[in-house]
Amino acid sequence: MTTTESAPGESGTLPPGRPPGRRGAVSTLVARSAERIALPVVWVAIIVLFGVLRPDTFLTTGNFSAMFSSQTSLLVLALALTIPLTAGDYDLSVGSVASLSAMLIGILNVQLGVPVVWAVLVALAVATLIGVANAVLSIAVGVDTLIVTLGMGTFVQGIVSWTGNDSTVTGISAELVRVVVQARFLGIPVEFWYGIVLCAVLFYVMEFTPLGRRLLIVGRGREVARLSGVRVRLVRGGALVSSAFLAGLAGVLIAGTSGAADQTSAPLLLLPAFAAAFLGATTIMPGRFNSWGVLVAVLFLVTGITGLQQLGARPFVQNLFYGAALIVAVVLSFAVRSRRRKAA
Amino acid sequence: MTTTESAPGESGTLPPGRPPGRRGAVSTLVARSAERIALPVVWVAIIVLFGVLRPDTFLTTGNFSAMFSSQTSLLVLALALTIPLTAGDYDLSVGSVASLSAMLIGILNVQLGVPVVWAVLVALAVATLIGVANAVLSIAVGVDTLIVTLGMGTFVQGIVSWTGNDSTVTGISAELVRVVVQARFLGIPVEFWYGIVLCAVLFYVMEFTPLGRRLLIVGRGREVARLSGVRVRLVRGGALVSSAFLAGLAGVLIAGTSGAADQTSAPLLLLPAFAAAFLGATTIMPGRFNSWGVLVAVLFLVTGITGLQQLGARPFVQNLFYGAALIVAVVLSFAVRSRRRKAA
Amino acid sequence: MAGRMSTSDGSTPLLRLDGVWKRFGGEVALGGADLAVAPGEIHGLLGANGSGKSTLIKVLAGFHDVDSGTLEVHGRPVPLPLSPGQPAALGLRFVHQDLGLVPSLSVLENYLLPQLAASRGRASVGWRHARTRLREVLARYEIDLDPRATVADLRPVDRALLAIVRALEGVGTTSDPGRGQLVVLDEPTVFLPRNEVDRLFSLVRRVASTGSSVVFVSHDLDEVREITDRVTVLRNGRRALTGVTADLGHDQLVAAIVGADLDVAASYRAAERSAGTTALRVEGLSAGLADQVSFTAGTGEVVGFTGLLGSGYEDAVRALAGALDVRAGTVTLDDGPARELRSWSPRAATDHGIVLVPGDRLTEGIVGDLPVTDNLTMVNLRHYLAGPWLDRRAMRAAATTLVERYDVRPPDPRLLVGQLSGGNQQKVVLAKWIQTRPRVLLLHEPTQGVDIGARQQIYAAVRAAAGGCVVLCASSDHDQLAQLCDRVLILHRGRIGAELHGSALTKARITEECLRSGKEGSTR
Amino acid sequence: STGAPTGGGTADTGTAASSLTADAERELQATIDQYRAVPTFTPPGPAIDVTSLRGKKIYIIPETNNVFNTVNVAAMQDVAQRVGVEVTVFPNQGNTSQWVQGMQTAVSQKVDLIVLANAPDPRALQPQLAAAKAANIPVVVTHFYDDSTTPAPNCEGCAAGVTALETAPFDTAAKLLADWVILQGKGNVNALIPIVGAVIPSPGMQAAIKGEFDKYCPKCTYKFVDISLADFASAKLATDIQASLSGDPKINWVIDQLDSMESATVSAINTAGRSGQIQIVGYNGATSSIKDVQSGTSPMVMDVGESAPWIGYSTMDQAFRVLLGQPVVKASAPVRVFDSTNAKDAGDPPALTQGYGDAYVAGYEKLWGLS
Ligand SMILES: Nc1ncnc2c1ncn2[C@@H]1O[C@H](COP(=O)(O)OP(=O)(O)OP(=O)(O)O)[C@@H](O)[C@H]1O
Ligand SMILES: Nc1ncnc2c1ncn2[C@@H]1O[C@H](COP(=O)(O)OP(=O)(O)OP(=O)(O)O)[C@@H](O)[C@H]1O
Ligand SMILES: [Mg+2]
Ligand SMILES: [Mg+2]
Repeated sequence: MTTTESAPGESGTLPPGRPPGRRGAVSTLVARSAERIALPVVWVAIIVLFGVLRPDTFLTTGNFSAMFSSQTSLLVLALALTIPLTAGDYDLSVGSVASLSAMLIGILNVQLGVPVVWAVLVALAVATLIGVANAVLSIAVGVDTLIVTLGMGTFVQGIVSWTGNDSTVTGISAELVRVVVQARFLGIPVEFWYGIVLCAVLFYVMEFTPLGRRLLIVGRGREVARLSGVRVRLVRGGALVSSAFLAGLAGVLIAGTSGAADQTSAPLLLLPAFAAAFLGATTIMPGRFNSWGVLVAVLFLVTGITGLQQLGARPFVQNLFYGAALIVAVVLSFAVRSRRRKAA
Repeated sequence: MTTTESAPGESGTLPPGRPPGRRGAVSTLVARSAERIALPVVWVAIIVLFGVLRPDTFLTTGNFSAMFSSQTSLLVLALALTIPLTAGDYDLSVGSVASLSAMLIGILNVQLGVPVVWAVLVALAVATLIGVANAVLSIAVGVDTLIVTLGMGTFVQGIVSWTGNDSTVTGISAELVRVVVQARFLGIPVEFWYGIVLCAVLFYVMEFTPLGRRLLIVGRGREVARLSGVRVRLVRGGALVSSAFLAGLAGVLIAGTSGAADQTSAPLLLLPAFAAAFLGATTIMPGRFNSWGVLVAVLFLVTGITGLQQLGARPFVQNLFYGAALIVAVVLSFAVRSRRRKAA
Repeated sequence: MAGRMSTSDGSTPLLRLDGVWKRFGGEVALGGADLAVAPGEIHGLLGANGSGKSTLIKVLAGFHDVDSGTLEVHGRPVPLPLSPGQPAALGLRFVHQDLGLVPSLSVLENYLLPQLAASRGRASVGWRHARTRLREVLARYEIDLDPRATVADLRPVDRALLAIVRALEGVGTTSDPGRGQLVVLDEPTVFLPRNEVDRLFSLVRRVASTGSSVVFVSHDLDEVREITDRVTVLRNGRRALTGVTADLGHDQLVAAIVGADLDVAASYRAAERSAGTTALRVEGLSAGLADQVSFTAGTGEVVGFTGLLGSGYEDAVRALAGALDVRAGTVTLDDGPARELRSWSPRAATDHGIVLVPGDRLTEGIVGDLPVTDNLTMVNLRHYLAGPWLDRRAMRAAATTLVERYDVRPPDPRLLVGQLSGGNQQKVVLAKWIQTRPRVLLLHEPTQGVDIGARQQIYAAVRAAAGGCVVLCASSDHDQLAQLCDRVLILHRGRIGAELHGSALTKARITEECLRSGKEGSTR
Repeated sequence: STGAPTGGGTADTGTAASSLTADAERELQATIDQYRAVPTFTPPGPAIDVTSLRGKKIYIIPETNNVFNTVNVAAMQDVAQRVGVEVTVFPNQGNTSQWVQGMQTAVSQKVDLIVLANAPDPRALQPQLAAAKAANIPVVVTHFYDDSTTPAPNCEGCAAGVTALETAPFDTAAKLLADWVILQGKGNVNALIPIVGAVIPSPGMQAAIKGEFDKYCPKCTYKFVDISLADFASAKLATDIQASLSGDPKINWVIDQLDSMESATVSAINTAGRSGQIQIVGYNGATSSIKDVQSGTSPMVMDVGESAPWIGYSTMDQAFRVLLGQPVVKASAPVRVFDSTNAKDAGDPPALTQGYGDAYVAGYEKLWGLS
């Protein structure tokens, strides 16, 4: 059947872990679960490490609540990416879409005095529309999603600086701020819990609904999917629309977290979001883009970076850490698998 | 035939123009050459347009020489991308590699007093080494090039701010500046001509050497290539090494143009470079990544942006122009082709 | 029996296809094919390779659009093409020839694939429950499979079993269970050992006894005669024969399948066995399904490899080209040293002049969206070097000559190969390799999907090439082997089971040997 | 004349007769001379006793990682250490979400004061500022508002929880840029002024520049080109500048709003083939730019510098006053004009810590009773 060399999530990209077969079932089971929990374990390990080195600053609820909640918009963007990635497509426009969504809320609510609820709804609607545009241009016309979403991202970025008049819009309604970041649960700003809920929902949809499975099937074997009566174009288009919608949601969180909408921050999240998505696909359910994996990846990255900061490491270490973490994790999980396959 | 949905350059991405068959040969020939020269024609058209609107400022040799030469580093980066793209791979690290190359020249030449020639050679060597690392990690281990080069790019960016101590290095040897930008030929800074030469070389390598043909065949049909005795891994690896080397060259030009190396500029060229590469694949030799096409694309984009600038358009218009140009061009060349195929 | 009775009178069939036309490019896959399946019957669908069986089935699956044709289910007309999911709703279940599995997904996911595809986003999937259910099912069929295993890691047999069980279990899970349903098995037995085949048959009978029908595609006449109530034979995309199996003799079926081809078929066999010295010696080759195959061949000789699908005959040939990993074996060319095949690669093979015309043309043979010229010249580019540069005019010229010599139509090397018809594509692949003057020319299903005219031209080309090299031809087309080969090795369970040559080398004998080895299998 | 390199290209500024009125030239010369001199220290307010501050906790969030901030923060750490105040720094890469994390961490750690060091945009941190205010944690914002800004909490975006400011002489710097160019250009000035319209000081700086040109050289021409914040210091910046340059072949000066625009400006001049005909002045005192001024061969001929450590001291002074409950003062650090006459004062190679004398060190120590 048609397999896609570099479509993400393909066995070519992320080979499915080899589950226990008849031979060496036990040892494989061990190896497999080892792989599942490798990243979480490393995460805990570095928490302990930093905890020992900086007990008074690092091991504080305040620190953790800050670490966790500050990454929610990145988490949501990464989650958005996992949907088209699972279906074998890319979406390079999520960063700009988030940016636009935040900016729209700012403009509507602050400059035009639209009630924040409506502002948010409009922002989400616009984001979704951009997703529809992506879907139509790429899937209907048949252009590679990478190109379309790249162009769309640039275009939308232009719209952001246009509407935003190239500057930061501040003073977004305190209500939004309250329901996004000021309200807390277990001492952590609510937006973090929104992220958790989103992870749970996505996990459920991906794992326990036919829709989620169709997405995966389309990503792994388009021909077979067609042969089995899956509406492939519909599924792929839907994935792009969903990712745009979630990107819009990320924009809402950005606006709510800082009570402002600026030009530059959201687009800068694009590559980190991809990194988080790919890193997340090496854990929990290795070989598949999965929301819990993304969550672990994001928390792992922010923990490492914060810890290094508190040890007084210079900022550039953050990039080194980011890049190295991604490469090492992916390469390792690959090596493990191929060794295991050979063994079989 | 099995087409790769999102491997670049695949028919899925850029359907090859249909060469004249027996039926409707003439009309097709016309349609085809129309497609070949569409972008160049539009380019000339906007030149005329801006010329009419701003005769005294736009239609000056100074303006053109500046427009043409100012984009050389972008051109070289885009050309670098076309190599792995032709082989069906991505390289997201070129931006950071260019950045590192420029920074190394700055540090070696300015801070350590190394003769600029040596500084340049070292920079190119390091860039090439990073390409080797990309090749080993992705092709040897088997990880998708997109992930590896994404991680590598982030990592290298870290190295740049490390070595560059987070600041701009200025005062790079005037010789470099002279041989890159101050020396002129036909009133245009030499670096532009370097770009032209590079285009010519790449064109010949791609079209008139076995290596170039193999690259193309590997990109379009890996299995066929393998069974025909092509060393697929070697070719793909070589492509990544070459793109890194050219990225290093782009860094040299950046350093030479401003006599300085800063932290941020080069990485920001990544997405525009991709846009230029994809846009270039819609012209001259539609359906293939080709160096002359990239040249036209880059000049088209800079002409549009400069013209709009001189008409007093606000900065955001540039992004709109960039994004729209990419989408419209690709979608059109697609529509044209599929209509034609139907006709056949 | 009920099934058989109901068909003699005109009672409404469960499914009726009429006048179905389907072209690929201009290649006619189905030329007015029709098929009627009565309720509760097991209906055999026969036909030579490329006669349109799978295409017909894929039309039923809603995979292919049709140029024309009508479909009735339970007497109710259903417009073609079927929309996605509609076949399932109509109670049609399939085991496709390529099995329709997603290799990188788990057994359980593949098992549930039809439901997942069909159900419109409703209700959640209870995996634990589903897994236990599948365990029960597999237990019922006495299949030892872990639902969590990845299909890519399964043996071919297990994959086939999975696909079959999926189809059979699907029965009765649709909208109106009262209605009889249809299970379509496209060559389901090729990967099955004889004892599995017997179990499959008992299952099939059980399904039929519930009033559902089964369409059974196979090249194995004995199987067909054993299990089916009626048969329909396709030839060149249209129905050549329909009848009650019991009333049809073996020869009648063969005649219907092969049609006139035999008569027109000139033999391309060398006048007398070329006394060419041994040019190729293969020892203990084990790769894929092939198991310790040893043989020799001489220059000018065309040696055929065949057997039932799954017997590994094609692996034995493809392995020599480095197309798949070799477990053991050596190859000796002329009086050169014996070379280990374990470290073999396509590169090594081509370096030693061993070249393959692959069966999977579309992914292994041609680069569809490159021009004929590039496809023809890709294997000996350095011949066109003028200084450092390639001489494109020379390449074009060489391509033009080849295109003319091999009668590729249209004779325009600038055409994209993907735009050529199947037969012409195959000619391009042949030309590409033969021009390199190989020492060993490996052919895998060299005329798959190629129509008669092109077929003869290809035979001629191969024969001409055989003058200077060894030709090994792996094919499941016995007619072709009979025409083309000096010698045919029949593999069985990966080992050479029989060898035919000279006067013994007839299509009938080949088929016979294949089937015999099949039965020996059952008795082992 | 001073400053301008003697490269042939500078003829039009060098030899052409001055078209400035005598008093204009005198006034300008006076101003420039004044700002060429090593800045003097004037105490921002009454002396304070910092001994009681021992053990207090200050949390510093710099805007991003660049060497200027590093030196500035280092100075603050140094001062704090001697006073016995605990300082925690939150280095970051200029991402709003990171500033948010920093603010949240600081508040959760119940520090005694937060410094937004030159300068995470307080407007993008409203909820966090409010949270700080609610936790009674004062916040000092440095180097974000001009000296002329109304003090907190009445400045833009301050209401939510900014306690005090350490302001910067943005407008003065802009004035000096214009003055120096007018003086050097002897009134034959056609200046291109790339400016990031989106940042707070820009309107003020624009007005200041306009004011000087109107006052001293009405027939000088100048053009502001709006740079999008996203393009700022990116390769696109070079394209923007270069487009305007080719738009007007008579441009002979570029006034960079910030030194980080210099390399892009130089590329633009080079590619436009106007090297030798166009000179650059800039603001911020980046060592790279001052080094070019020293070189005498670069188009960069003057830089209005400011002292990163001095800003650190003045920030800490303000912070101490806030912690002590003293009335806040007008805290600010001076600027100095570096041209060929005095650029060597910045050291070789130039350092951000040199070129401003050390009167301020002694001055503040005396003010705090440390000496
Ligand atoms: N999309 C296309 N573009 C250009 N030419 C085409 C296209 N499709 C078919 N052709 C040409 O039309 C002719 C008929 O094609 P078709 O596939 O019908 O051949 P065919 O009858 O199947 O021949 P064969 O028996 O060799 O398969 C071929 O020569 C082919 O080159
Ligand atoms: N997707 C396709 N594109 C082009 N031609 C096709 C395609 N599928 C089938 N064909 C052609 O249609 C004809 C019928 O193919 P089909 O697979 O139906 O034969 P079959 O009877 O199933 O043969 P086999 O017994 O080998 O399975 C063949 O000539 C084949 O080459
Ligand atoms: Mg045909
Ligand atoms: Mg078939």
